[in-house]
Amino acid sequence: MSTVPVCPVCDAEVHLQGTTIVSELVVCDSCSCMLEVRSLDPLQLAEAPQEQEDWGE
Amino acid sequence: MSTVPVCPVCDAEVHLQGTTIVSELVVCDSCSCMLEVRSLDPLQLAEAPQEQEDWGE
Amino acid sequence: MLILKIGGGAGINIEGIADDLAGAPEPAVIVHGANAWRDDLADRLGVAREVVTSVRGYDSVLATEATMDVMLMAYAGLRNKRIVETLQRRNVAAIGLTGLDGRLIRGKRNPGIQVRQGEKILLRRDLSGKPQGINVPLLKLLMENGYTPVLTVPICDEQGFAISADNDDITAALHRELRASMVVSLLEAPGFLSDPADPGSVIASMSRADVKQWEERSTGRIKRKLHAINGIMEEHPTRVILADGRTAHPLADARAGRGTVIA
Amino acid sequence: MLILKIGGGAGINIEGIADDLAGAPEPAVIVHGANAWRDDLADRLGVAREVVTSVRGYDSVLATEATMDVMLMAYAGLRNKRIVETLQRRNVAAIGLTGLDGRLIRGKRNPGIQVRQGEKILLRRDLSGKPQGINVPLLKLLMENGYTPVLTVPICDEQGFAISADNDDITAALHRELRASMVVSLLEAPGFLSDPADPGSVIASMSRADVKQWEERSTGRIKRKLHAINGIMEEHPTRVILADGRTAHPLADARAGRGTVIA
Repeated sequence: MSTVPVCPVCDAEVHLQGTTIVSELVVCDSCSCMLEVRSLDPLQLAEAPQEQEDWGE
Repeated sequence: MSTVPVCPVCDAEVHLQGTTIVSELVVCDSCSCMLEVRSLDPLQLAEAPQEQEDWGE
Repeated sequence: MLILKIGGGAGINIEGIADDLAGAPEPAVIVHGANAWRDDLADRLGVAREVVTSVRGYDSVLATEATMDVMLMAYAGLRNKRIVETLQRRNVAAIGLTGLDGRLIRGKRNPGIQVRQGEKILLRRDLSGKPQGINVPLLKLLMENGYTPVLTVPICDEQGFAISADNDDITAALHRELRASMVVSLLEAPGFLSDPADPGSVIASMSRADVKQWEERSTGRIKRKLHAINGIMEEHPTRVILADGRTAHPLADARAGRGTVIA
Repeated sequence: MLILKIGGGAGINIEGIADDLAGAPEPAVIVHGANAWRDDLADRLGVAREVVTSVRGYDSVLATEATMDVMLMAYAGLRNKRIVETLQRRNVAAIGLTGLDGRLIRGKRNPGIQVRQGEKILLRRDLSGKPQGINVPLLKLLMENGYTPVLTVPICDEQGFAISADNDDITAALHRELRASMVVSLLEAPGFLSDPADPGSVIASMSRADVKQWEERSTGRIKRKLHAINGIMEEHPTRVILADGRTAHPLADARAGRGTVIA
């Protein structure tokens, strides 16, 4: 990963392990927002949606 | 077959062979109408619908 | 106006329901399920159901493209049109529609389920959502012209995609905007059972407070059903009847209060 | 007003057609087939097709309860709703309906096919018929309120039963009562081919007399299609275009006269 990924919420650098996969949820160390790995190539991070009451289906 | 079947069009007696089956088309000997064997027990005869142009499907 | 929810089990007596509607016609919107037909079709086609367990321990069947195709065939195709046929055979002017048609039922896509995989947590998105709004003008247009809408999933998400939704949530969303004088839900049970294993444990009537208590004590599907009923009762209280959809005259029985009456 | 018939082959470019409709909206009624989806589903479910040969030598696939269920799932469920979804994704207010819904397309049950069995002749009845009338008020109600009806089989027989019918006959019946300014039929071919085996043999334009001659010279499905077009041209002449449904912009091409123009 050439460029260092930044948090879409607070712009701080986000340190991802080499084993990161798409759909993975990671926490931004600086603002502790939950981030979703939308794609790896190109690397795209997005704030994870707020979880709502989860009923199971 | 206890009662002798009659033609629904001209009321003449209709002579069916023992091998008659449901859906079979038979011709009334007296009025030569095409009759459909709707059921065997009870025996029901009906005038067969007029065939319309037949396209195959 | 009546909202009639018909369960998706194979034991439901649709002919009896149609006889009752034809016998005592009233403006009505029908919502129906088809889970029995879906499961049979998925088995016959070999379409696997992927169940995921959320980090909070709830199991969900993921709505994928493949399961959506099965849903379209079983709900919108087979069951919807056979119900319309059964009604048309009795001269009830039924018109079968999904929530996608004319954006009748607009919904919001679920945000995804957080699932543990090894020490990672993944967000599993799928094609399911919650109903948010009803195209009331279209429903009224049809009903004012004598038609009985027969509705089923899928519903329509913000971008016009077909998504699945829960029929109890759909029923509540319909009531919220149509303000039905009565909501009847026909099940494969004699009504609400205090002990789900004992068909004799039907609760004949429940107040709004009772429903709240039962929701807290229940789990899974029943909890969800009671949650939707609570939503109905909180916003626009009406007469809600849970009755047996397998009897000779399910709707007549429900109209006569045989089952669980919530008012 | 446009009547747009979309063929049931898998090669049809439904996204391109939807782009064209969204790009240049006009009041339209869509009729679509789904034979490719039906055949695939019948194979996967192991539903056999019973072909009978009439005493006059024509082959027909019998429409049985089992094949009707497959038709409901493939046409009214899967294909109809995926076409509605594709249109809704482009903000075309599509509403998917069969001829059964609201008795949109009323038909008469075929009298049955006379079939030789040994030295007997049997009358084989099935669930097929000919369209006889359209519920024009319902179609107009929807179109005047901005909706685009997306229609498919089954149609509705005299007693309210679901029966199958030929889409070319349905298109002709729709035109008879709606008097479309243009009828476009999108096929898996560049237009009408003088030699079915040669895609280069597209006839660019045909007069009404040409169509009659070609009907007499053709056999099977093509003869049937031309027979329906002749019916259209005899009763309410209009502009009929047979065009390729597989190109990038099938409807735009047809509107521009690329294909076979019959006028």
